[in-house]
Amino acid sequence: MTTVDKPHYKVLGTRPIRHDGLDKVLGRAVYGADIKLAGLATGAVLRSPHAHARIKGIDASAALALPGVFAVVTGADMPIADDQLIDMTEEIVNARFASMRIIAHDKALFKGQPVAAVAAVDQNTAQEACRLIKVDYEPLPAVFTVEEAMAPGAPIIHEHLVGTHVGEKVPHTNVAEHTQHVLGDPDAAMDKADVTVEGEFRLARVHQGYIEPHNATAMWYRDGKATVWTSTQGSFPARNAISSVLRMPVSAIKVVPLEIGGGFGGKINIYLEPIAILLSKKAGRPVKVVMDRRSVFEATGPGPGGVVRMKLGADKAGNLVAGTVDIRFAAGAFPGSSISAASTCVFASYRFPSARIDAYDVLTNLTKTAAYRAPGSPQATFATESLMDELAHQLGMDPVALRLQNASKEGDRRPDGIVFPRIGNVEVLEAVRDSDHYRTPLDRAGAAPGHKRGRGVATGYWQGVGNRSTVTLAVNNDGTVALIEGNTDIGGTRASIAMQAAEVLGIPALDVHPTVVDTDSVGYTDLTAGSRTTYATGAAAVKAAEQVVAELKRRAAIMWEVEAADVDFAGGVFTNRKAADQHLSFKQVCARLDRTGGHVSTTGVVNLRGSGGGSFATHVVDVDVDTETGKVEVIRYTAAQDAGTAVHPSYVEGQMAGGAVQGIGWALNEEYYLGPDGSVQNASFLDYRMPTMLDAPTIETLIVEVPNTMHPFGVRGIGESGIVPPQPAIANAMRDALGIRFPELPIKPGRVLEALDAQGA
Amino acid sequence: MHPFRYLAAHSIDEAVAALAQSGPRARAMAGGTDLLVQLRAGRYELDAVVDVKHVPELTALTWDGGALTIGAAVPCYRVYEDERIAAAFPGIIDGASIIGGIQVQSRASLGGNLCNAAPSGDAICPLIVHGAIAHVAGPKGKRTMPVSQVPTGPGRNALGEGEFLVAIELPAPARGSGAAYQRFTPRNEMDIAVAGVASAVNLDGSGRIATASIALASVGPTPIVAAEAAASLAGKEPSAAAFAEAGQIAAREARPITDMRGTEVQRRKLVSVLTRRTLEQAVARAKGENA
Amino acid sequence: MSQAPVEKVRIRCTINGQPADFLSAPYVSMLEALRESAELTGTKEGCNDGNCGACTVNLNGRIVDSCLVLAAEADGATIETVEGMAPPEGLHPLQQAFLEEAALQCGICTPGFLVAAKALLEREPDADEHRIRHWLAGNLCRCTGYVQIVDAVQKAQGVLRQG
Amino acid sequence: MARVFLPVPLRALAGGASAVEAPGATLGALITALEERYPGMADALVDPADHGRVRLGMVAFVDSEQADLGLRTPLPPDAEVHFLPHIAGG
Repeated sequence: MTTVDKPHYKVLGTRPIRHDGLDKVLGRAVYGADIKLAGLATGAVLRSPHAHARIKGIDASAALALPGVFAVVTGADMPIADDQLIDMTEEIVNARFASMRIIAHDKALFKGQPVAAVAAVDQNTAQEACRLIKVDYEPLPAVFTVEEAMAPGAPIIHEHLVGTHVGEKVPHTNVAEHTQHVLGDPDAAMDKADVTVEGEFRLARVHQGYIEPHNATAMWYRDGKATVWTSTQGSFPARNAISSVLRMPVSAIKVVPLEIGGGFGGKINIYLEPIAILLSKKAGRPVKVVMDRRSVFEATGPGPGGVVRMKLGADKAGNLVAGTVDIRFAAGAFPGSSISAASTCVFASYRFPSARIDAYDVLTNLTKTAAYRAPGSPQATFATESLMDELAHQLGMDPVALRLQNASKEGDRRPDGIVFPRIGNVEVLEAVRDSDHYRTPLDRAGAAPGHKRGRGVATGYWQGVGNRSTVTLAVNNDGTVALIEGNTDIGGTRASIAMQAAEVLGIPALDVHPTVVDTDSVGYTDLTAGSRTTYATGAAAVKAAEQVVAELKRRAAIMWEVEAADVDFAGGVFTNRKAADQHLSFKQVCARLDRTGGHVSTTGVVNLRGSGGGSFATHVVDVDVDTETGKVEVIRYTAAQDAGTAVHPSYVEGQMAGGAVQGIGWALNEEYYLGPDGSVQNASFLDYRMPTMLDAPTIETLIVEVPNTMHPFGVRGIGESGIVPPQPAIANAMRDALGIRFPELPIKPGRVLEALDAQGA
Repeated sequence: MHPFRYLAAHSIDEAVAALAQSGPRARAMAGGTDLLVQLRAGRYELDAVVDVKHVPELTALTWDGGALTIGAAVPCYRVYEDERIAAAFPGIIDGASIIGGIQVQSRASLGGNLCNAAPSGDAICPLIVHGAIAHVAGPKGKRTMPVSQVPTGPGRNALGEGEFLVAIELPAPARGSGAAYQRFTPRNEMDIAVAGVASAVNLDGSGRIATASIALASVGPTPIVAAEAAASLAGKEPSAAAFAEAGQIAAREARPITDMRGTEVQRRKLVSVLTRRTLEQAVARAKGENA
Repeated sequence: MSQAPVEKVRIRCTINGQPADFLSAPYVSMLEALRESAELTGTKEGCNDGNCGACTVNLNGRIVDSCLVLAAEADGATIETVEGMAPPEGLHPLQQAFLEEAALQCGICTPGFLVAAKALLEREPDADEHRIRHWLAGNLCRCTGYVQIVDAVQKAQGVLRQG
Repeated sequence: MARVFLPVPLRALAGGASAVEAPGATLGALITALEERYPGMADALVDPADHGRVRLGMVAFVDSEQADLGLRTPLPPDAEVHFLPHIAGG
């Protein structure tokens, strides 16, 4: 670990067993699909077989006549919502589009879009009933790529949508938005550059690939209220969205977040929740709906693909002078494809005296994209880091040295205008430069006959977010503390939040008992996303714990018959300033709560303004390429990242390794392979080739700690940056191995063979 | 999924009767690892499945001299964990040990892989080059056919209504013979062959290739017997040049398409490479080398 | 669809050492029967087509994807799920090692990994890292990058070796 | 005086300038002052139907930190103010 100015912590930096771990290794943890309710019916969803079609009629009479069927819902049961922006924390969603997406109305806009749903006595009956629903479709021409969607005369997906193109309102377009950031005069600076590099980079859609399919179980009550049990990354944002599309007050909806089997951004949006509520309302009983794997691929929100064109200019000494980029993401059938975050991150790793960033949010007849781990940053950064590598080649510089020379640091201005606070970009690059991996020359001669080896480096950035969180602490008279929070725990955040409270209280991590509760049981809490949970909800826990300490000082004062101001607290021990030999442990004060004024409960509420600068990651990778088959093996991999303060190092390392392997899959094999009709041809875990244990290398991790000035313990959110560097790092290693630049993802074996052919020709 | 009945047969006669009684909308099920997936995906409907895993002939491994009969429902693990099979029929082991993961190998059988008739079926090409014979039972009695004739198209086989595969017979390997199967997949496990090649050779007393057999997976609607490539080796000294030439011929005999798993060009190249590599391995095995 | 409804079949088997006796539609998977009829929801559905291993159970001594087995086939069988892994007191060394090594993040794949890894260590106590990775390749994890899972299996291996 | 960095679409309202200066003790007062100098600015930044909040989908930053009190966010002397699109996270 590289650590900068780190205070001594008792709990932070240790590796306790996570609080929810026991239930999870015993198979007792209740995930979304595990919920049981009396009289529970099962739902199934009928989905559009067409990518674009007018729906002329739906006849569900045969389905309703099937024994065991309780209810059928269609778009008619969920009228299209009015234009209204829903605050989903980090994403702003138009309720009208959300309601159009969740179930088709007059038009189906992508293959796999829900058209109707059935509640029945069991899964098989519900599915069979779906097959009995007759839908009269009139297929329409469809567009699937950025180029098709932006071509003159392209079929328009939303006739009434008015695009915003750099402030101008443009009707009759598939470009929902074109944004622009300009810093300085990039064209003039580029003209004066000694060296320029440019390229066009193409990206396929990729899926988060969480193992647990989406699910929702709902109970509608006759008083107009509803409870939804679901796997979500944000129960409160989900409640907002359900409220908007079903026109129910938020207070009428209780979202109960169950354990969640992965998300990576894909379980922010709602899909099945409103459908389950409507089915329950009609069926008069609770209804559970679980998505099948094909539908998860076809009809949830993958990360966008698209095209990124970029040019970088530098002087002879290797100082960047200008960067321009044109980012076009295929959003799918509704606006919102992470172009704003892509714009923020694309040039954030370096000091650019001048830059221009154009970004286009382009509609296509595919399922709407969603956030996917550092949304937009990997796609845009693939271009930046590939070209930084080219620049290093042109200048004859070491790729880490070039990055260090240009690395952004405190006080530098990003092209979107924001000035960085204290960040760890330089320290992370230095950690890689000094790593055993980078200092050990690649054993090129060790490659088997017909194999070639190469090494690549890349840096990635995710800015993270802050926002709102609430944590309630209730002190027990045995000296333990119940911690109530609203963030679903996707990767150990019960532990990382509880540890921060424990640090303040001076008690062991396992003496804080965290529970994730529903939307009626804790104050508003934003998503488990945006690398915010350990950072922001942790800050709320710190705030609540500080209030506990203040109150317990008063209680100790009562016990000693002194003023509260006379009580000191440190390391879990209260001390009487008036009598230095008088000490009380946390437990001792808690044991007397009843006789010093009753039980103690506090609530910490935060609304953090930003993330404190975000987290940088740099990876170095060695690859071995079989030039006869095009197969790429990752033979060594090191990931370095700034964690601010690593709360639970094992889970920091886990995030780093997990992000790296997800990025390796993205780099080498993962893609939406579309048929000519817009169908996802590889919509299974067999053909959407995520890395297995035999494909993944051991990931060596280097935690760098440059404390975050916006968090009481210096914590940074670390969940996302780690998926940004792998793709360009591997592309750069391929360039090193073969002398070939791969500007398109994935770098799959067929593509490698073609490129080798072209090189030989 | 269309509701179906489950019938467990305990003898060949019971299985024949159960299939006959249920008509064309019934099928025999061994491991079920393909059947259940296809039924769930709605690829076809059945009114009954007949579980043949309790029929003794279908779950037996029977040696007769050097010849081996593998019951159609014997799961892959029983094949590849058998040291005698590994010694006599290494090419079969190569295929059996890469179908799915460990979980699937507990269930999936070579017979099921053959009847499923996927062009990518990893068991089929090794069976072909080992000269395997399919034993079939049905309402009209029993019959045999070369394994190479079982697949008739993607997902289609030569079995008639009410027929099912009983066993696969592997003739005793000749002295000086060796075989190997390799496939190319982007992932290292849990994947479908982009292309696969099985090769078998018989070496004569002087170490020359007397005969060879080559079969190609995933590069046509059915496994392809690369007869010309095999013929090009007859009488030759095993050599890199001869193997490379056979690979090029095999690549011409392939009839690949471009799909989500790979491109036509890529597949032809892979056939060429894998033919060479499997021939090298088969010859090494024929010479008794550990390859 | 006009045919008479398919009748349920009776299944008598042993699950986690306990006798079980229930009715199931014959076309229902063992996964669905375990979760719905036997109320053992520790076994998870990830793909329902045998490609993720989340539903791994031990059936008559071999690990299988329970989504690819019919419940009807379980008649007379011995089944072990994640719920049957821990001894009456404490945890199985694999469960303990998964906790200590942070080998789970979201935890949805964990039951499948545990059941599969247990079968490996019982058969091959000395399996090396490559063999561990090979044996567990049928189990997908999207969170951890697998490093800590391998660490946990190796740690449990050490504990088991010492008896 | 605060220094206001204008997003590209608003620069036309200020004669093409990428940054302008305006007085104001709070974000609200600053926007009023901008509107006086560059008509149309308030409408672009504030949603009149939503209690005069900064438009959803846009975030104001004061000295590189998100303005959490909306239009009442106090501005230090010589503050730097940015208006940026909302960011989505995974």
